Amino acid sequence: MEKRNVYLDYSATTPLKDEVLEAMMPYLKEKYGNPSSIYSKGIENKEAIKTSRLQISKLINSEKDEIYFTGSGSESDNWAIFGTASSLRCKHIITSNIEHHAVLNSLEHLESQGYEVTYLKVNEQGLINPDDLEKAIKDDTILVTIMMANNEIGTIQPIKKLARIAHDKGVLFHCDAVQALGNIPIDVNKLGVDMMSFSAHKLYGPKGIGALFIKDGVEIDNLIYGGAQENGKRAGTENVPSIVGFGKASALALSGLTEHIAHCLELRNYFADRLFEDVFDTHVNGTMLDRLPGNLNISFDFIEGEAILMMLDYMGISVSTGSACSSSSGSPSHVLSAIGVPESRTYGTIRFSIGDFTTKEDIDYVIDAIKDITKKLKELSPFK
Amino acid sequence: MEKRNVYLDYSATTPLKDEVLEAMMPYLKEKYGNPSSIYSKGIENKEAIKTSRLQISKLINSEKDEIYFTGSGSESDNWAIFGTASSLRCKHIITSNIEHHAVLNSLEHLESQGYEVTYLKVNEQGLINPDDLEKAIKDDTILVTIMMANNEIGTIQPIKKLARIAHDKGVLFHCDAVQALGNIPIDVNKLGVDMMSFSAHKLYGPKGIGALFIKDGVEIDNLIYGGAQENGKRAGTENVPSIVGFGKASALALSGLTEHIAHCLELRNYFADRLFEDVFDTHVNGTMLDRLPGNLNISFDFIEGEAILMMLDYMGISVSTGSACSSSSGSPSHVLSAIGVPESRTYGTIRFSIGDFTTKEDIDYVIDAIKDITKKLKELSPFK
Amino acid sequence: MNMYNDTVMDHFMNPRNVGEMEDPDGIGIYGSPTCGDLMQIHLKIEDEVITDAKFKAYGCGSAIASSSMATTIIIGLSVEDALKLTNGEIVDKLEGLPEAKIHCSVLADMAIKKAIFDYAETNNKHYKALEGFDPYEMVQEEHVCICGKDEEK
Amino acid sequence: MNMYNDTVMDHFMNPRNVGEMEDPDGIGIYGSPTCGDLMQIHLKIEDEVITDAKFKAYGCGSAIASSSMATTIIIGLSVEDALKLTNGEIVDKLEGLPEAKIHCSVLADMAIKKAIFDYAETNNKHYKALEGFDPYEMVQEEHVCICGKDEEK
Ligand SMILES: Cc1ncc(COP(=O)(O)O)c(C=O)c1O
Ligand SMILES: Cc1ncc(COP(=O)(O)O)c(C=O)c1O
Repeated sequence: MEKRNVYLDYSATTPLKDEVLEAMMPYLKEKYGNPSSIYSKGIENKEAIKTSRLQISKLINSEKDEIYFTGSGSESDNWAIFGTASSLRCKHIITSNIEHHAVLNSLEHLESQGYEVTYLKVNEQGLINPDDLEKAIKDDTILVTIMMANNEIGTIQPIKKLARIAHDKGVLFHCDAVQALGNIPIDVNKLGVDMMSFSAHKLYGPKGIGALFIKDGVEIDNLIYGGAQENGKRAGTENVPSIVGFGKASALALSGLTEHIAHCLELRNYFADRLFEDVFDTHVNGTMLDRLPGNLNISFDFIEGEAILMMLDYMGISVSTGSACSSSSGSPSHVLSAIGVPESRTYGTIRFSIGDFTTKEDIDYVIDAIKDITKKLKELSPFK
Repeated sequence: MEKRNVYLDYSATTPLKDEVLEAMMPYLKEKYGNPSSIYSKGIENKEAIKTSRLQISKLINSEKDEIYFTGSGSESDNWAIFGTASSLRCKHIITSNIEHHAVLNSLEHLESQGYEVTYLKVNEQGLINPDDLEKAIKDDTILVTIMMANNEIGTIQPIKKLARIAHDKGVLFHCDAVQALGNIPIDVNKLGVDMMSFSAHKLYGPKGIGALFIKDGVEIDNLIYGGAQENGKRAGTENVPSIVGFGKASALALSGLTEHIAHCLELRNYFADRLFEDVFDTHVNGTMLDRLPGNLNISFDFIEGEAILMMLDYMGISVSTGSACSSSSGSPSHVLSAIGVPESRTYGTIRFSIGDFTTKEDIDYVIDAIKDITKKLKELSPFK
Repeated sequence: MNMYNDTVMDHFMNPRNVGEMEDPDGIGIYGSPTCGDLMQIHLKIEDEVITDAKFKAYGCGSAIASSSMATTIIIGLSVEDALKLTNGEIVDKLEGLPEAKIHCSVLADMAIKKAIFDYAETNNKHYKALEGFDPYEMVQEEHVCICGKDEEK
Repeated sequence: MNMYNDTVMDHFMNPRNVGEMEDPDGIGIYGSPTCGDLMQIHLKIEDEVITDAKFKAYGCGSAIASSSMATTIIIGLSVEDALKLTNGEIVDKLEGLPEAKIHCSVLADMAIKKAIFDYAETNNKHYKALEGFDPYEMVQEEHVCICGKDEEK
């Protein structure tokens, strides 16, 4: 078996598409003007930003001027939360127990400041029950923040229903759609969300550029104060090349969405079928129905995740351990715990995420590798 | 006279140096891994970030681990201010009246939350009197934030003295060195600052990447919570290509600093000499002594700045109007007001900023253009 | 790419009717240097028709261009028709101005009204369009001072 | 580039002395599946010398590599000398581990001590180095559970 480089960690980050880099290049070279400058070199860059805003807005069906660029998906999440919270001291916020840490740790900080936070539970499939949200809303609830697609298990929440429940009680609704953008259709109008977070590097765009959709009329405080960039709502000289790249990536995502979904679904399902046929003692985490097309989250019994990951890496294959354990906390994945995966099993969990450059040959190679590796690690394992 | 493209707005932003872009390219192409990933593709990017941190730390003589990457100079400023303020409610902060809006508007927000802010005045030369700081410090002062070099008039403050005064009274000292980095020597140890803000695009590095130096032992709250990046202090998938570019730009700045300063000083002084000889009714704003080597801020009597700027632009020349008037406020430059420039004159102010790619021929071309333009605009002017 | 379109740039770089007159029939000055722009207009009026107009302007590109354009529009118009000139019309003739610059065209419009007012006063004429027009009451503050300032960098 | 150096990778990919014994003289098990790692060691001891060692491990790369390395070190050592083995020594022999992984080498060290303790108990031996050693008292929690988890993305 010849060694192959197979990247199956598209949920962690994606390579830049050639067309995206191409679109960025002039802005990394001769078009270096500051977009706030009023001479030609500035104006042409201001126009480039406008174009990007338009491209992104088309992908989510918003108005162009409802898109605000940030430095990351995390910044977008923090902004939405702190920007809503800071104008109204010590109120109540609702979220889920499977959010990304950009949401959870922001809320934890607010709790330390006196805010109250309710964490909605998900079921074993990884889904929120809208009734739970209904019940959790109180008179002083100011924000509901629920992610669209989970980064570990890929499960997709019923955002439209949840947003409607929040709105019926006059509560703002924010949605972390960092994993969703470019992977499933998003229509902010139909969904009825007030704010939505995005990050370019999850859809074949550059790292270090994110966006927050803020519905026209929704007023939140700044996270970053200063110059008049982003309509005075987010200061800092604009990252023009990356903004242009984000726009191009969004345009490509929009025109290729059906194909992208079909491609990922086909390979993901092929992967799952072969895995369950050829490898024993595996379990899928999260529903297979409402799920990102490219995501597969698998627990292996009796063997440990990092060992699998490192052996796969040795064979040229890049995947994530499913357990998202930040070195500071030292605890196993809060997402896997939330859906009831036994702690011992969480350590044997791998997230495979498939993307546009994945091929059937890649999958075959990976399955063969997994067969070898699990055999080897089981021989090593003290469990019987 | 043949048309030439002359960029004299290096203080607004700089072009990427070829070597910087070259260093970034692999990270825009094949090296796209997420640095938080523990497989090879991730580890090599984590290493690249380490290298960059080291390169920057050498330029400012800090420890490598005292450098935290951010998304911009503005974010660094906001972080230093809000990160210090949030742990200690409604105290007193001292700054100057010529700071960048990233500082001023952050403080304005804190004022709206109940903080008290003292704005130290500068003299007509644009310099702070350290005695004024001494007098301003109160029992509940928690932070002094003073910029190193001003973005409009380029004047350089006596940071070492100011920091010592703050420390003698046990107050933290933050310094916005966005305009200074790469233009004058910086040694955070000798200066004795606790925090310092930087932005790569001011020293031939990429846009959308900044850094905050936080002295070991100084504890401030996060501005952006989430993943464990930047030692848990600034969440968000790292912008690897830009971080690498920032590092490379810092290495180049360090090795070329003496040359850079000599080059800018020579051309700046040549520019000033020719201007004062050939063009009447001009005034320099700010001291010519403690000043960024490439900065020249000139007020023209009887003619308006944007008209000068647009005519220069027409001739291929990029400069800024000196009056930094954000469209929201509508007021003339707070910096020029602070040094006592009469309001009517602030409107005729242009900032010329010289950099590594500026040549003597460029300056000659610009001087000739200014002669033509001022003549033309004076003919148009209703003032006698 | 430029902030201004070609027509604006043409009137800015090659302004028409620049200058002053020896014996103008009406003089209008509008704006203030502390606000960053000032516009002066001289009119020659014969038989209720504007036969000549000259301007001088201190201000941004769009202030200069709209003054230039305004003079070309009103030369040949009757005084009554000239009074009907709006800044919207000036902007249209210039084929548009950046949104933040629209108000700069008010300058030209106002200076012309003031010049006709001056003419009317000295010659004891009455124009319907000038009824209630008080040049000394015109609040400068409503003309926001953001002409031609770019942002902090 | 790899998180582990070549020596670690070699012991991880090609672990030495994997397995179990029919009749071990001492058995040591350390770790817990709910903590993400578990190490089992079997020892053959003749005339106070460790003549063979076999291990099985559930855990991250560095846990496996340090177990493998530890067995190669102790085979041939006297029991007294084997008891002197520290995890620092294992790490040194592996030519270093990433800082966050250092604690994973404790696993091997501890499992060996437990195996010798087991041998000592069944054979009524006493070793100075085992005085005060209580395998049931060893708090699992101090062995922080971060072996081999990468960060959230
Ligand atoms: C003195 C000063 N501080 C802060 C900033 C903000 O930097 P950035 O635009 O990278 O956010 C700038 C430049 O715009 C500056 O000149
Ligand atoms: C669901 C989710 N939210 C937020 C983020 C944060 O995005 P970024 O790393 O761009 O800050 C990520 C990815 O890391 C994510 O998967």
